[in-house]
Amino acid sequence: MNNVIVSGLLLWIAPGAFGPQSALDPAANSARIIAGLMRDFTILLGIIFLIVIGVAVASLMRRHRGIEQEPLERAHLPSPETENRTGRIVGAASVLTTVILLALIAISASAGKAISDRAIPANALTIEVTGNQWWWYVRYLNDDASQIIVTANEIHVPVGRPVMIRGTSQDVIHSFWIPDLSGKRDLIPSRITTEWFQAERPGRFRGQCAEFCGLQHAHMAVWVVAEDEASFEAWRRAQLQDAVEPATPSQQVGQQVFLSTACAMCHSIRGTSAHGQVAPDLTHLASRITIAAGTLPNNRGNLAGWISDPQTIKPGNHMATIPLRSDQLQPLLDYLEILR
Amino acid sequence: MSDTATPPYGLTQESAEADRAALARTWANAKGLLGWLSVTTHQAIGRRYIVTAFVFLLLGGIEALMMRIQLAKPENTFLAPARYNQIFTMHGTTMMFLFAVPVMEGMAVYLVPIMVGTRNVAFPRLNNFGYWMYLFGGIFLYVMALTGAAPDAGWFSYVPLAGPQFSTGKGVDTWAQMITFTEISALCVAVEIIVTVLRMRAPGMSLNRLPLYVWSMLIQAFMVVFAMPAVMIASTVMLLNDRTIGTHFVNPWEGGDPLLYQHVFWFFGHPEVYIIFVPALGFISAILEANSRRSIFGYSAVVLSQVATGFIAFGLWVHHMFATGLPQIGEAYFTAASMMIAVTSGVQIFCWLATMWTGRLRMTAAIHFVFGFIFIFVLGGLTGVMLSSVPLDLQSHDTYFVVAHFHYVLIGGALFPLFGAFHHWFSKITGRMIDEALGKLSFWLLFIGFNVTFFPMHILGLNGMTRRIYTYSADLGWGSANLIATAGAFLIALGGIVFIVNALTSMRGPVNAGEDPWDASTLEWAVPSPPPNYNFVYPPVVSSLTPLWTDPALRTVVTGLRTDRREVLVTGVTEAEPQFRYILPGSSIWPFLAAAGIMIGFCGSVFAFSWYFVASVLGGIGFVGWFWPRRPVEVAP
Amino acid sequence: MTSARTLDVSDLPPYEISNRAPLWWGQLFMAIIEGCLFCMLLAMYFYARLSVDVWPPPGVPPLKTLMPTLALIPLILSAGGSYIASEGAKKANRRLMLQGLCANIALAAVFLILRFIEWRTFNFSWQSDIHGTFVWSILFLHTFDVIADLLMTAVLIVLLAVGRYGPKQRAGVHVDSVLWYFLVLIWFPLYVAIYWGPHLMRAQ
Amino acid sequence: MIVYGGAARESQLQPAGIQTEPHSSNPSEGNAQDVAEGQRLYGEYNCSGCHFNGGGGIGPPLIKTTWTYGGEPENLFDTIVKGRPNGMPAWGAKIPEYQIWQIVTWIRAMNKEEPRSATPERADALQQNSGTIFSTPPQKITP
Repeated sequence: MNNVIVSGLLLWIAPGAFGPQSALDPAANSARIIAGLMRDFTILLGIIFLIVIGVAVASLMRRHRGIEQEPLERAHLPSPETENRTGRIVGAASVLTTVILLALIAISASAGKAISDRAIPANALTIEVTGNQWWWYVRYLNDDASQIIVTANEIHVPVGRPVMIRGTSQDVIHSFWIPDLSGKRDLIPSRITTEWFQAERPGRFRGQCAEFCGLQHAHMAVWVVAEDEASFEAWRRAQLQDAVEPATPSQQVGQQVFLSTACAMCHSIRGTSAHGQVAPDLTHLASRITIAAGTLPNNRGNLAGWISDPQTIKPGNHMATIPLRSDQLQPLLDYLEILR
Repeated sequence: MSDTATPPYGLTQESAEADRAALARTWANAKGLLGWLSVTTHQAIGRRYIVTAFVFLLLGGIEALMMRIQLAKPENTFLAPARYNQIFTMHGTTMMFLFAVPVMEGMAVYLVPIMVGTRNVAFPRLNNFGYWMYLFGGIFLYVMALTGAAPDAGWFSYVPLAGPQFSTGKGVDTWAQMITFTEISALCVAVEIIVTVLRMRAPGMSLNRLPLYVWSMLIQAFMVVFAMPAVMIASTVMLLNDRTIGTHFVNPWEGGDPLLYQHVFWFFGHPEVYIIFVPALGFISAILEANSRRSIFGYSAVVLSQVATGFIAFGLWVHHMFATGLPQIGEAYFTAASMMIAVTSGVQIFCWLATMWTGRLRMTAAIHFVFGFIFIFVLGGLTGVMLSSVPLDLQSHDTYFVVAHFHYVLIGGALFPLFGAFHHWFSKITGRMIDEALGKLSFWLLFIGFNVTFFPMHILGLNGMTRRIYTYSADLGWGSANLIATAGAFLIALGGIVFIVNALTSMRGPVNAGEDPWDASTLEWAVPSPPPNYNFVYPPVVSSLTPLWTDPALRTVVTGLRTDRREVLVTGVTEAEPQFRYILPGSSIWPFLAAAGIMIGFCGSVFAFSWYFVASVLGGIGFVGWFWPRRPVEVAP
Repeated sequence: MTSARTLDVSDLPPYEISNRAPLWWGQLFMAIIEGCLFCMLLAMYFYARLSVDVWPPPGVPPLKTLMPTLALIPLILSAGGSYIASEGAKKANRRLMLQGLCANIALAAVFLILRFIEWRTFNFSWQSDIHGTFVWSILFLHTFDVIADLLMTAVLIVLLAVGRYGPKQRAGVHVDSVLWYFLVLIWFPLYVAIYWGPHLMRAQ
Repeated sequence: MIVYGGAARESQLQPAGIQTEPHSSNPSEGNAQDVAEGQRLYGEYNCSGCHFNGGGGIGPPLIKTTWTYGGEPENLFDTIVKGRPNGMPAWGAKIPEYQIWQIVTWIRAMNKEEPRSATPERADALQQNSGTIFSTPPQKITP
């Protein structure tokens, strides 16, 4: 109910439907608390704004209503009574402002405590996110090494279970931010920063890098899929498997093209000899919603366009342009499409 | 009515006329190009600061329009990513370092000496040197930018992106060295303003009779003195040395820390925005006092609030870094400090509202801009209170909500008062009245254009649009709001053009503004418009807070200052009792030569560290020539 | 002609060489600006020191304290020379001014020589690591300020020797002491931090 | 003209075949962007795995004056494309040509043969560390 008020308040100005990436449409506890706080702040400060503007406009209009004001020409000061009365009003207004601000500090601190790092529950699912220049390296940490999942640019979280994001960066400062789920946290090369949230309803939520990180800062998105426990478990078990073996001859040629050209230099597909760590892990590429860090939806056409000329889609990104003949590209696409 | 028409009591007409002729000769600027380069009168240098800063405002505005065109629709290809990053960095750097601070200094260099009743700033040649350093800095940035070395890491250039490994080429070095130029000029003006206001006031102008605008400039000058060294370290000692001689201030793998750069930069960064904002408070006080026919309500409350703003401004820089995961207790303190500074602004707004309520307002163009200030700045201040709360900042940091906030407080808080000041003091600076109708038209264009541009950005920010992205995909729903913002940006540009046309056409009229068209209260309205180089034939003796209202004829004046050399009166700090006379130097080419020498060295130091020694040697020669004694050396008492 | 209406200041002196002179205030604020610079450097030094476990980093022995401690003596004495010069400036006594300034420049030169000798014993450069960066930056900036001030003092000596000086140049001699006192005073916290810091902080 | 493979050799058999186009010029010469890309690729393609940061280890050092197979850009390009005996693999099929030129430019920058304005003064990496440029930085856990 309350975020309808928030959106109502703000939306009548610019009628934009909530995109998949909006802080006004919370889907997790952190974002919900912050949206509520935003509603309280907006209402309270909006009232103050209207009062101040009302007084300002009234004093401008008062001049026209011809009220006989006190003669100012000689003393340039109103009568002492007016001064004292105005003094009391200004004093009261200042004290009221201070009280309101102290109240705002209090509710802000209480909301902050609820979502702060110290409130991270012990049984949180820990995900390590490492920012690279213009893509996200995601690793699901687990005490049992065989359960560790390595993926990129897409995170699946179970609804109802707390999730902790441990972030760092490999090169410059990035900032991990999913508006629907929680506030942003900078990823800084020499530090590990943490934040947490607990999804409250399933859905697909888009997030974007929020700290300027170079040429393709605009195309560094991450998708978070919140789903119920069962489907999350299914997804997790699928991610643990190695890559599917190529069945048809075209897929086998595709795998050979992948391993013999520059693809294997940077990317890794578990189950094959490609183990490059400097680019996203492609073992389950076909299961992802988007490719190139949220730039293009994941379908064959986009994959072909992206592989043949990445510089046109994301100018300046670090993927090499490899001259592939069509008899190499089609089999490669066939092979990449089976990597569920 | 003042010192031109009837000579002060007891002095004959002829002696006043003789003194004026002698003063005109002594204070005349040297002729020719050499004379133009070596001028040291504060009116000429003040005008140059304002005109140069206005040119940079137009350049920044063009860059803003290019950004808005690129963001008008999703997946737009007007600007490539590399070009867009350069444009938004140049926009931010130009507006903050090359327009906002210098124009406030220019107005101060022009107005403060007249308002405190003296003839020039304390160190005239340092004033000349400061202007040239500022001009050379601006030219250096734009020449390097147009020849391919434009900075592209943002106006605060966070490391490691701006570091040696991830920002190739000379762009970020240019940005770092340009800051050295503009901050040296800011420090020069700040020291001059402090010494002028504290040591060279008219007799009788004790501290509680100082005009509110002069109080604002004094507080701003102190903030500049304490804030600028921090950016000197952040830009030159840390970033430039890291990039050119391989020090490890911010290299995370060698013990350095990127957050150290952020702390040092924002320790300067937040006082910087108050350095831009506090002079605007002075403009508002001056305009309101003249046009509401009464002295500002709560003089001491306004002054104490501005002093408090000056102090608290140094205590809240970490609210720029809430998202970096700092310890909780630190964030709580900075939330409280960031909110408390709203109290000081609130008190001043209440005092101005009380002045407007109990005064009799004249609806001049300047008052329109004051109303625009109140509307836009209060809204920006309230979003600032929202941003100072840690949870809200985590959702809106580095998004278009923040872009909307700081444009509201910077354009609303500094540009609108500045345009109000242009309309208020245009008659004083040029001697001609600016057209009021065109002034009000430019106000309404700017006001409506501003709100149409920047209010939708609040919604865009909350809908997830992050800062500094050169494009966005269509399915995110940001297209319509961005189109509205681009339309508003062109409306602002139109308002700017109307103001320029208004200023230029008004310049062509006859010089008939007279000394005091607004019947205002402070001393700058007691000198002819445009004021001669020596301002007062006989500096006034002040007996009240509003000298021209309580003693219009300024009957008590100071006599005895020699007219055959440039002399001013040095007075006490608190009660301004005359202490001794002080001889000011005339025109001198040496500050220009020193500035040129240092410029050559600093531009070279971007390419090789050894050029700092060239800067030291050439600058040293310039300074030695600067204070080398002229004949006659001995001063007749 | 009633004097109440006009305030005649023609009998006031045309200059004053004391701490009431505007030039003195200008030099004071120059010292405040430099002070902010060095205090910020000091704060950064401690920030870096507390964010690293081992200080100075392995492979770099803590700086030897003998040479800088010796160098303190000429530095403090040079402040004395500067004081004599400023007193001489007030009394317009050329000989006293020349003696003070020459003592100042000589002792400061001794201080610098001791520092350059010490620099040769450093086995790290500003490119080696964070410790080297800070030590070299602080030392270089302080040395650059000291040399700049010495050059100004040298020019004043030349003016006094040539005899081409007036009240403005005497004021120059007087205010020059402000910046020198500052350079001497600011060196103490820097000295303690750089040379004694590693020993003191290792104690915990 | 430097005689290719100037060292005295008994047989005419050139390792890895005769160099075909000896004088193709380096398109990335003096380009700061390409030097930075070359530095990144030098680490990502694990050249530092054998040559370390130019000092040599498993592979020969790359900061030197006497080059066995010639130190000119085209010689370096040819060495990388065709590989050399005793362990240098042939990267011709594995790395696109424009990236090989970038790596060649970085090697020349390590030897101070690129203009100073194009060469970054230092890398964001441990100075003494001879490992890959992307060694994970020392982690400081804040909470």
